[in-house]
Amino acid sequence: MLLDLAAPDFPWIALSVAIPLFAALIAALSSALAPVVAMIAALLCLGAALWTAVLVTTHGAQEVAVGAWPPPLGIVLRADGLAVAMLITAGLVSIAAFAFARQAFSARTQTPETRSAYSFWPLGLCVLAGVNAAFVSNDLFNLYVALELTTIAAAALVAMSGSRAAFEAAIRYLMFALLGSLFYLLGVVLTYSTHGVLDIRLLAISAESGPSTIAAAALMSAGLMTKMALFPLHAWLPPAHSAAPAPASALLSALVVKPPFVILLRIWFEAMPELVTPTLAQAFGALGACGVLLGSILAMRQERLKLVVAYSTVAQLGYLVLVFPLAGGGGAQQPWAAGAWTGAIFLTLSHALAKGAMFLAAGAFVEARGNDRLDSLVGLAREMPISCFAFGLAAVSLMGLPPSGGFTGKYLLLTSSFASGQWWWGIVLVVGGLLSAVYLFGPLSLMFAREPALAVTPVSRARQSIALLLGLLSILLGLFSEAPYRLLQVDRPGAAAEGFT
Amino acid sequence: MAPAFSALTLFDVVLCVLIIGVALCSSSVRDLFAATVLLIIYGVFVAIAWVRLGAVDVALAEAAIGAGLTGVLLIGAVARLKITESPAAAVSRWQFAAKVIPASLGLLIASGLAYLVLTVEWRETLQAPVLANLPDTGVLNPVTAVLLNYRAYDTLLETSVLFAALIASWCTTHDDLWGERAGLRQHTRRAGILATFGRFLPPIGLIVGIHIFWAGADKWGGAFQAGTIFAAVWILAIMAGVIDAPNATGRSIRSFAVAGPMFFTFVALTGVLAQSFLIIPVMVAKPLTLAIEACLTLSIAATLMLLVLGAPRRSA
Amino acid sequence: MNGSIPFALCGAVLVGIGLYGVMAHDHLLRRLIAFNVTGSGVFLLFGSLSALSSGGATGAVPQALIITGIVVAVASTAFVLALVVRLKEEDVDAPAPGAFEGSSEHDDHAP
Amino acid sequence: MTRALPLLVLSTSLIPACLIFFLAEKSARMRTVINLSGAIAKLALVAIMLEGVRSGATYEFRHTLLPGLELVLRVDPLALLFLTLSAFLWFLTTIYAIAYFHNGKDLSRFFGFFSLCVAATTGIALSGSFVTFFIFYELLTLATWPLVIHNGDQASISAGRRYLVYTMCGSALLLAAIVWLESLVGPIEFARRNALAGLDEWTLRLAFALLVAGLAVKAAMVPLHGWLPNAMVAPAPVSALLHAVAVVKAGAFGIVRVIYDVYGVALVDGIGVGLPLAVMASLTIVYGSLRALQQNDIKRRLAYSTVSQVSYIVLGASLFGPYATIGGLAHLVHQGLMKITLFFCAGSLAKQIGVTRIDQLDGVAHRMPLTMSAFSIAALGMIGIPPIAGFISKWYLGFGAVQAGQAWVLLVLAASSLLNAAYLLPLLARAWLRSSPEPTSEKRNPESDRWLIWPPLITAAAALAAGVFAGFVYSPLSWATLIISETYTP
Repeated sequence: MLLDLAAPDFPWIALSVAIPLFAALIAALSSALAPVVAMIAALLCLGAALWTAVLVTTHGAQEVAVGAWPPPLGIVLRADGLAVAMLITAGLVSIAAFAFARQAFSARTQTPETRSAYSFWPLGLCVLAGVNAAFVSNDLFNLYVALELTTIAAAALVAMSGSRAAFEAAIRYLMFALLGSLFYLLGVVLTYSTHGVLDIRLLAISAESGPSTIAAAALMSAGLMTKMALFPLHAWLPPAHSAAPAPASALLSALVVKPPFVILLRIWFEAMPELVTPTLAQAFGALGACGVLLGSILAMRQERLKLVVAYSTVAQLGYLVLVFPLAGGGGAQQPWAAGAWTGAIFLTLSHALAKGAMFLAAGAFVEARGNDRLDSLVGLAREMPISCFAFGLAAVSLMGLPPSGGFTGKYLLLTSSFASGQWWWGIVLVVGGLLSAVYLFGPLSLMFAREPALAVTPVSRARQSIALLLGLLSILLGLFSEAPYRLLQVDRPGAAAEGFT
Repeated sequence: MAPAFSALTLFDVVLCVLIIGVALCSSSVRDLFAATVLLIIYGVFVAIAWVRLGAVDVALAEAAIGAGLTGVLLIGAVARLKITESPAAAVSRWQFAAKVIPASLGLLIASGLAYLVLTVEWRETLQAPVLANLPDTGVLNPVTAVLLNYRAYDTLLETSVLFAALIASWCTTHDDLWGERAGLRQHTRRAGILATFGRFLPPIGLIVGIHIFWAGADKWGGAFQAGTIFAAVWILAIMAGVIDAPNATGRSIRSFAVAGPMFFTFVALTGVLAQSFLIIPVMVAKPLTLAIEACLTLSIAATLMLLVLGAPRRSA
Repeated sequence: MNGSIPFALCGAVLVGIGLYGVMAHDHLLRRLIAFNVTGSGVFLLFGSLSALSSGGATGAVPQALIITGIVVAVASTAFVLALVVRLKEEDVDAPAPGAFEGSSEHDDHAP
Repeated sequence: MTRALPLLVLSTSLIPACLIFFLAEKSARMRTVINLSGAIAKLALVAIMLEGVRSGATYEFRHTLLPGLELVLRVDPLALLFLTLSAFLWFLTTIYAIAYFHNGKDLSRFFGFFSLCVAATTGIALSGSFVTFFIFYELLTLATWPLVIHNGDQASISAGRRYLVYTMCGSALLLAAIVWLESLVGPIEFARRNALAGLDEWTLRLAFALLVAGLAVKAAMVPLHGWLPNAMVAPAPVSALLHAVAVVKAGAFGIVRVIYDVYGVALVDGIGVGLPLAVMASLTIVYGSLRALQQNDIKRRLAYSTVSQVSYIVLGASLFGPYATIGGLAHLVHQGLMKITLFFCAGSLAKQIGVTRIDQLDGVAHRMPLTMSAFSIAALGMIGIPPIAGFISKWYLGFGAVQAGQAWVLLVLAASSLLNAAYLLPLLARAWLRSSPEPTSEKRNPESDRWLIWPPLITAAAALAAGVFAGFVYSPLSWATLIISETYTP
């Protein structure tokens, strides 16, 4: 047989990069075909990712040596549970974003072709290709290129609306991101020069912690923290994510900030777990906690919905790095291993789905009211119940209320924090949840208010339902969390269960 | 080790001092145009440093892209911004802190790196396998082998970065100018110097470019260096009025920009036939590599040219 | 003393100079220039460390990675410049006092 | 079947909820059909399970959330007590609400969340593990909030905000306590008693305090009751839901679960936290009644009355004597029947003749005799007049207190009954004995809508029956005895 699609070693994960890339190129050639091509590519990506999930859970982690050159000479793409889970999420969010974008960015409805209708699709597909590449790659330098691809396409999406604020936000985003890239690249350079390898797995074998390894890890982490907008390097995120058009915001907030976190996990948990000292882990946690508190407080003070949602991303990303102090914090009492690590990834996944839903719902509100000021939300619960429901479901997941993926993640992290006696991180988790309730129930209350009546431009039910489906998925992730849990355990790094010792 | 301190080492040290000096000047001079010119000079010096480090491919790339292309881009931007001096900032306590923190951070990182350079035992272990597998790659230049075979996936993503940057910079077009020709309309007198250059230089440039492209397989050079030279030729021809500036909505220019990565991706996808990805079979390694390089060169040339011209602008 | 040590040290110094510029300068173009200086400093460090350990010449893999890095850097530079020019045009169309210079000034000191 | 039944009974309200959300606003008939068929199906399933459980069957549904952490729906006698109450009252409240909101607005949304509330209550009743309980407890918060702010005016929204502030903070404490305990002993299931044995005493005490504080918010125990009187701005069916069917009951039920199934009576006694809880409950009983006296708004007075009455349940559970507990559990049902009657009637008064304040009540009984009859039965029951249900609860509570050696509780009960009489009897007196200030000749009979009349009449009759036929095997009292006999004679 020429193509054995069911073979456990069929390079599906390579396709999840190549397909959106190819689609981006086609979309750049023909803007008439672009929306269809983008949708097909995203569906194929999701299909490939789901099928890989099946393969990976039955046969274990999958590796593709690109060009049949094994590392250290070549680059290896690796599908472990974490990578596949992220690929599935990326597929889902991009399908939703592309479906929502069809109306606003369709060349068919706009002749002659317009700037945004042309450029949205190739850029969106480049983002998808870039994040997928970052999820599956196991090569530090290749990850750099993948991050750059994502960053440039993402910054262009920020600038897409063509307003002055959008250009400023995009420039600011790029300045931070490029600085982050430089730090990351410097770290990669030191790593290669010290160990002679770039492959994360090989690095794990050869890494002994000399001063250059420590410096490399620190520099790479600084770069990645900038790109994932971790406190205190978060200032670029809210203007950027709120300036973009809704489907682009969904891609940015749901996907673009995730690869840096995944790489951070891979570097510390897979490549250099022995470098993490308790002080370092607590320091990571402290940054995360500051991000949670500051992001939430700033989110409360915003008067525009998209800014609220964007600041909430800053807060939510803070939770993720709590994995560093909490990893391995479980006892014999817990029937699961690697609670904190799995919990952080659950939060990552559910944040992606929920934030995607929230930005798409916000996009629908903007279309209906013409702006995203909070006081324009009044009365929308009656006029646009579907979008409001989507926003509500996403809010439930972000607040970490049950049943939702956010709750599963928070429960696991919380258990680890109590089990390891680090109750202060537990307080951060609980208080963070309460703060998010404050800034998310505010907009929801306004939607239920009846006075004053405002003008509304109708938004089709089908398009509103897209956000609803994403929101529903973030809930279902918590209700049916066993399968995702099992997937994430495939080839989980040792440090995830044992902690850093 | 006194004997090692030869004339060449002295040259190296002087070169390094020059590089640092130019970098400092470029970073501190108030006049933006001067800063840009200094950056170009800096790039040339760095290219010489690369030659001294035995990295001719990088030297070419640094000269063509790092110095030449970046310089042209910056000069174009300075001209468009119509400001040559960054205004004198009001000195306040904040401003002071805003200088001290970066300065101490820069100093910390530089000295840390220097410390590491001098104390750590560095390792380069991949050169042997690169050379050992060279016969299977169909090319003789190990750098090209890495770029288009061992780590061709990097290059695939890198061409995608260029592509994304092109679409991204098109995205900065004014909505009402979409469909206009790229950049500002050039007004060149037919008998002017530029026009003359524009007629003479392109053929020479083409020949140089083709040579670098061809040499890339065996000695040094390659798609990126050659593509940059072609882009320069192209731009010159446009500035001289020999050919028209392209139009972002034009089908042919889009095809030019997309062809290389598309062919590359296509080749990569055929790898799935062998249950892998981006396989360059040994039998056809040389012709396939050359074909990929040719397509990439074309697209890189088109993309860089478009990036330099920038989005369509209003002629003020 | 190995022949490539001066270049490695030079790379380290360039990284420092560049990082200072990226963080300290107000004007976006100057930041971009500093950004390019940092980049080439990183590359120079990379190449000379490779040369340092393999005795004279930079290895093929670092060379290829550096070329990739140079191309990525120029792509980013081109995009940022396009944005900066466009932002300036916005100012020409609708001047907002001081908006251009201070556009990314306030919170950028953090890194 | 034993696996499917708990899930089925949950879906009888969950599925209608999901369907109703997607119904068009104008398809009122369809909405009614779905609502009522769900409610009737639920009653039928409950009847099957009542019979089954009495003859010793247990129904259990398990769904794995994480390895070792399961969503457990388990039908035991205590679960069924609460479930039966909520199923019965949901049916009546639905009928009442359909009539009450005739030609109202946003009804698909309203009934969707309404059914979701009941689904959450069902889940709380059936939950067999602590995490399951928490999941549904939070779902209840979320589903009730849109009902509280249903009117969409400023008062509703600020009441909703207050409700959220209280309940969210309560849930945060609850979650922290649950996770704390589970981090020490692994996931906790109610059926596996003695899970906590061997933990440090102070850990247990602190965790108990956190748990009770978290649950007491919904149970509206002083000083965490502040949200309840404000929430009376919501429409009458919502008040019925809050006060009788779902919310405050969920809190009280949770406290009972914690004492009996998480800690176990012996452990609670051992660490000495029962008495403080009983004192807190007693304070709430007296304080709630005193505040009720001061209110002029009918619904507000009834709200404070709830604050007071729900703590009977907690009081019963915290006294540890079998009789006191029986009294408390029976009161879970009795209070529900009586309080929902009062709110139904108050809603009808407000809707049909615009009476919301006590000083407007003069002669009302002559205009709406059926409504006021139901109201009077429930009010007398609240005071504890035999043979109405309230008397039975108080009797058992008092007897149990003496049996447990806590005779001071009798004083609390006596004071409370006096106060109950003081704040309820004047209402009855005004309604029946005074004459209406304006001529009573109305164009339209205010009791013309029978769907507003029947539900309170039925619940009042049920409250009466629960007292008169307390010896019958399916009476709340007998059922509470069954539950307790299982606990005390394992």
